[in-house]
Amino acid sequence: MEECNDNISFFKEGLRLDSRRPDELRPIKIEAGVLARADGSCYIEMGGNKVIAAVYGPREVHPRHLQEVTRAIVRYRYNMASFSVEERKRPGPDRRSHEISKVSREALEPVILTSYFPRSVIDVFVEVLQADAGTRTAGINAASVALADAGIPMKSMISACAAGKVGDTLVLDPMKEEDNFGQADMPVAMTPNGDITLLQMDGRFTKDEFSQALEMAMKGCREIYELQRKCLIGKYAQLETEPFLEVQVCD
Amino acid sequence: MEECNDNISFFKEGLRLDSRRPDELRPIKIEAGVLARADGSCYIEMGGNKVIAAVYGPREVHPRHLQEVTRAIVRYRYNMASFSVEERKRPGPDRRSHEISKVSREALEPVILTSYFPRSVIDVFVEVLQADAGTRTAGINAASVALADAGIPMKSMISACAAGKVGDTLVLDPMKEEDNFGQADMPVAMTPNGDITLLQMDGRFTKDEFSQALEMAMKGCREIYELQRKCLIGKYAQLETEPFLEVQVCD
Amino acid sequence: MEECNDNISFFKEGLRLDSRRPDELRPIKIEAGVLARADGSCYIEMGGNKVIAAVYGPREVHPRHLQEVTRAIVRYRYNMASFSVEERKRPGPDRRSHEISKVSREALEPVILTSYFPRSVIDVFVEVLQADAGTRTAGINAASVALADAGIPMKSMISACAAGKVGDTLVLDPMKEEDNFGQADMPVAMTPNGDITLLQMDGRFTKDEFSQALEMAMKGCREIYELQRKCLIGKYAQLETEPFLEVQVCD
Amino acid sequence: MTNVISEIRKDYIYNLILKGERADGRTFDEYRDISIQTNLISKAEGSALVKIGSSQVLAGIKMQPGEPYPDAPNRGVIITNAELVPLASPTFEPGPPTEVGIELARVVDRGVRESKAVNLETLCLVPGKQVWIIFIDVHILDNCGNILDASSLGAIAALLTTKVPASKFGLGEDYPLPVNDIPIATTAIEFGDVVMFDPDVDEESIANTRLTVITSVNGSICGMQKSGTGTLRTEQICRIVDVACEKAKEIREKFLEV
Amino acid sequence: MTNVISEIRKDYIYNLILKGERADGRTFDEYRDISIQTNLISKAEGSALVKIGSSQVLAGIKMQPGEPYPDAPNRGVIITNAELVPLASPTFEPGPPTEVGIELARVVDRGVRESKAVNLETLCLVPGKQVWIIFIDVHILDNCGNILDASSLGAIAALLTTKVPASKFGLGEDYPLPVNDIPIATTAIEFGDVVMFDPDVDEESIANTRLTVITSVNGSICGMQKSGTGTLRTEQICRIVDVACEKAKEIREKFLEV
Amino acid sequence: MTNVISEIRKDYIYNLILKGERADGRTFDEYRDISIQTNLISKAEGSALVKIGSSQVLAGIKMQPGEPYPDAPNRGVIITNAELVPLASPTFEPGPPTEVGIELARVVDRGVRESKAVNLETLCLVPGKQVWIIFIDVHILDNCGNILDASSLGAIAALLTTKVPASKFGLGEDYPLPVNDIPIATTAIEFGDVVMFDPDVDEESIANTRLTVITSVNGSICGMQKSGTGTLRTEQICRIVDVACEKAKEIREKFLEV
Repeated sequence: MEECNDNISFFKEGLRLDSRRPDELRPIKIEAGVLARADGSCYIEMGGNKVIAAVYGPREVHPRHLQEVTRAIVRYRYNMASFSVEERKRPGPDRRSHEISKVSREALEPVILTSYFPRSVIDVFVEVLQADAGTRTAGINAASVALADAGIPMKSMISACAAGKVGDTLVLDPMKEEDNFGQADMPVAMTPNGDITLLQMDGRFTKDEFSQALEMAMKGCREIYELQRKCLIGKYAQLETEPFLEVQVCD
Repeated sequence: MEECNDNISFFKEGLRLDSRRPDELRPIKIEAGVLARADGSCYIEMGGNKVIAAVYGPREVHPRHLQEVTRAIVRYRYNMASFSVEERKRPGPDRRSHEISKVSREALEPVILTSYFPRSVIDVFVEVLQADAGTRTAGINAASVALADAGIPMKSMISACAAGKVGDTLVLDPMKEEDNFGQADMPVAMTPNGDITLLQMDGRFTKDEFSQALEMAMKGCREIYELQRKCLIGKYAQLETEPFLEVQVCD
Repeated sequence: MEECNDNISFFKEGLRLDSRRPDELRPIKIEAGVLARADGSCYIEMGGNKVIAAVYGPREVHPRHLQEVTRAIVRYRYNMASFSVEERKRPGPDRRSHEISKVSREALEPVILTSYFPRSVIDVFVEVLQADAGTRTAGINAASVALADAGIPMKSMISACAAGKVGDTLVLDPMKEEDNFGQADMPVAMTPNGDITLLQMDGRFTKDEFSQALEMAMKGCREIYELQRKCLIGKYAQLETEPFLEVQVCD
Repeated sequence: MTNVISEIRKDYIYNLILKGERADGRTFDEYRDISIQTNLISKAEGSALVKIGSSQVLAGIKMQPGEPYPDAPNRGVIITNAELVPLASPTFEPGPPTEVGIELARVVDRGVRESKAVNLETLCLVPGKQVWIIFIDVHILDNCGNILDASSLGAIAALLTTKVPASKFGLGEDYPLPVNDIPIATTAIEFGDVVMFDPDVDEESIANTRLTVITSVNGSICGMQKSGTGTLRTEQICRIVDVACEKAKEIREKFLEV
Repeated sequence: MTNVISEIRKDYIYNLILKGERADGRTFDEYRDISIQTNLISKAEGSALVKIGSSQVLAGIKMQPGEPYPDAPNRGVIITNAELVPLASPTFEPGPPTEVGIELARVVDRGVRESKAVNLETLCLVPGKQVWIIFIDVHILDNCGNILDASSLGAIAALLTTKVPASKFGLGEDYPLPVNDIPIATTAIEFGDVVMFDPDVDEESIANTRLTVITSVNGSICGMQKSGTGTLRTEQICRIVDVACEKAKEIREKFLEV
Repeated sequence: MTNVISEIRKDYIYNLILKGERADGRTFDEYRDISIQTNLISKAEGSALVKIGSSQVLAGIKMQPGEPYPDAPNRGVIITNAELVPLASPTFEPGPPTEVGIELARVVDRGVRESKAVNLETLCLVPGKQVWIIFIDVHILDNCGNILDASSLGAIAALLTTKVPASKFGLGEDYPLPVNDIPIATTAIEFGDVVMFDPDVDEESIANTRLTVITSVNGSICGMQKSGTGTLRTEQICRIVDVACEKAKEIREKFLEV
């Protein structure tokens, strides 16, 4: 939370600057299987965010000493294109992207059946092509679909979304202005049945606000889950007669 | 090609600023076997360039995973001494030297009989001690002699030389001023029988100019080849009764 | 020796700025076994220096290719905390700390019985928490005690101490002001029986001054040895009935 | 932060937990002894050695004038760094900060920043040109578990004793850095249905999931971080938040002693 | 850029070539479908997504005022970078640019620079002090072969849509970046006596030698780069140059559609 | 600096030593032939190629105006760097400087600095703002042992031929860099009771301990460095210092020839 500027009005007649209700997500577009080389991939737009995810694996681990005897390791690399932000970003990972890579991996790993693939690696690569607040949650949403697209066995999907506070009001899925000048931001990821796999917060919440914000974020995740599901059904419905998604993607 | 300054006169009575004809090489000095530790070595002066090359190998590959089962790998490291240029260069490789290392390796690899030495490496190290335009071609010429000096079996020598354009005239082996203020530069490397193993160009050539420049560069390469040959004969004539160079260096 | 400022008076009535005699050490405090995780550890204060050393090992070597078949390798990492000096130091090793790590390792390695532990590594980590001239010798003193505390078999202890020259007078164990504005500094490390294992010098000594300074530094080392000894006896006397230190630490 | 402990020890700890016990006899909500010593490092503008049980962390503050960020021209700068030096644990290796060290530093930083413990506006020297830069450097000395809470405590304790070194830079007299809040990080781990605070290094090694909650003086939450490859249910999260608020109050009282 | 394809597939491709055919039915001189979409990235000053067959490359332009090079005090600066991110190919690895990525970026840079597509003199703001810096960042998204031609196309297409962000820096109104040329890179590979344009990733993997020719609007050559460990004969080079000039003309017409 | 030589060769050298001999017939105090060629590199402000036996080292000096260190605002800056490039030895590897290379550069630097061979006060251009920076770059070309003495010789020989490039920076006419001393490094190795000067690469590989003594014109000692994992007794040290002073005088006479 960089700054809380009281002169900014975040609401007009109860609606946000982009005409959303406080508990409304930005428009979302999800497309699976957008890359030819990757084993699985997904392109997502969440408001102004444009993010692409690719999955490679299970495949051999290099260097060898990273191998785990009983399970696949999961690697997650969150990366921003230099031109994805207002001020050009130097290429390569910085401290922020290292942290996001870690918590995003930990958001997905709980549902990946890594024990099926001992000694191997499942690589998840997320490239942010345009950033507009919420790139980590957009990346996790895309990565989850890309994992399914790659046929990686999972206990369930993971859906992610943030809740925030601006002008003392809780809002779902903050955009850039709300993130920059807001009072709190809390990205959350979860399984369809409500197990939390990502939880970060900065800013200021009372305990009550926290509970409400968590509930709001979880509601957002549920809505996103339906879109992820539709995207995968849309892609595989024609291909498969068995209810693929029921078995493999939802638990 | 940094800039084309029309006010500069590159010729005086048909000769260049250093009194060369347009198709004339700068003075060249080649000496083989100048280093005690290396398996093969060569010192070359081409005009103001002073370059030294060393060859180590065939030897064991570290790290192991770089090994090739059916052939030797070739590594080439082009490096400039900090004091070799007008403005002190920071030690260590930069993007330019990485590119030069790659194309130089690819200029030599076609003639090295790598299949003789599976799982091993042939290391070529080139140090630019003084730079005056044309260091990559000087390096390749020295490296080629150093490979022969190290007894590495080769199908043939490689000779290298650039052609350029200054004041709308094609010139062989441009020196620093011609390179900085010229209109085009094209380094070429080739075998004695005319197979091109290096070809780079920047600046502006019409198709006709390109053909003529290529022919001019190839003529330069042939002249350099004679000097490389003489250098090696000079060194080995006393040592060997068999016509070593005929067999091993020329194909 | 940064600068020799003749206007500075280093002595007042024969005593130094901190009231020491020329051949007097600064107050020293040594405590062994201060860390729970390390196999051996030691905290030392020498004047304003606060230094902590930890020893891990003998343990497995990673990466493997560093293994020695006939002996343990010894690694030594000297590191300064960012806040240990006047101007904040950037985290991580610089050229100075690399050199200190090398000479400190070479100061200790002569007495470590590395042949007892082939293919393994003994790691010595030294963290400078506060610096006040003489951190390398403080680090070696602490490391030596930490090695004993870790039960690493040694031929003897190592004790270290510097002699310097300020205002044309030889002084033992120079503090920061004497180091910054003095004429010479010479850190020395040695075994209790006078074998020198560290010797560095910068500044200016005549040959006579050198001999006297070496003698002075060795006297300092002997005093420090007694303190190291007492520290270890203090720690182990209760624990062990055999005269542990007599056997293992002194030769 | 994973540690190699033998399978046998893991089983032992796990079985204890099933019985509602911990190896060192604590209750699940109980912290180990906490001690805070300040101003040990005279070369630093502020410093604090924090011990939680056998874990030891030394935090040091350095300040110097420097350029503000272009997007906050009138505000001081805080740079937080954590060194997980190999002295502190057999699993720490020399080299640039790992993911674990970066996360730790960023969570510590978040606590200081989001609690607004330091009013950055007061650190402006020449608007748009020169501001105070505060370097918070956390040096981990002995990792016996829960170094995040210790580091967070160390950072704020060191800030509380910091003297702004104005005279050194010809900027007037030194003065104590004004600090407006005392953010406290409290960390719990989870396995099965059990939630356990202030894990030691063995407990950390068997837990899948960790949740850190940072609270400020007025009881509000100013930072959270889940880490690890497990999941948390909302009731677990809420319980951790509740206990964290209580614990933070207790720990904050430590500062009255300092 | 080497790719692991099975020996069987290699043989298949090689045998096709002997029959004068390619796996996807193209002639040897034929390019795959090319598409160019511009201005997809609103945060960039200019951008273009280029597809050649299944290969996808996204180029973005950022501009900001900065210092000129000392030896060219009155000229803008172009900095070209290519990211061969591991998302794009199983053979790309995370980390600093490899030799292959550096070469690609430098050849793209050479095309823009040597064609004088951007007049650097017009990018001077305060002579000797401040000039516009143009960052050309090429992000490879899907490497199905010939990403060099795609990257080169992406760079010039993005430049053609670039708005100089003068207002953002208080330097007047934004205006379109003047672009004077459209350099086109065309790449061919060689094996045996065969020369084949726009190789896909399998074809690349069996070729020893590659030659890229960059031509400008007036038909002149402004850049060349041979790569790979094979050799080329002069007749082959001249034939590649001839076809490259033709192909470049066809591709340049794409820009009229954009 | 360790070198893989066969056990047989090691034994051979060791047995020779027991007989009081060296493989190349020298006495224990004898140096190999030393040659110094200066001004080979016209792009450098000063340069020297030093050969000691087959060891070859090229030192180059570059100078440029730059900022002084804050704690020495009126003094020039010397930056010494050594490149142990893989061309020079089968045991040198590409990459950033190793411990061995760093130590070598720092000992060479110490000789120049502590002898006060260059009066840094005379290198101040604008007090507190601008001073001359002297870069001493030592490029090892052929490591046949004792490259430290060769590097130290190269550095001072190059400095002695350095022209301050004032005109290039609009700072008046070029002039020779004033040099006030000729520090000479002399290195001996030890094994058993034997002390041997100017070791070749085989001798280095069997010695445990090395001592370098740097002396200045007036006979005083201005630098020392013990390296290696052995020990030295005070009598050995004193003997090395005595011989070093003599040898340095002989070597210094070389400079009259240059």
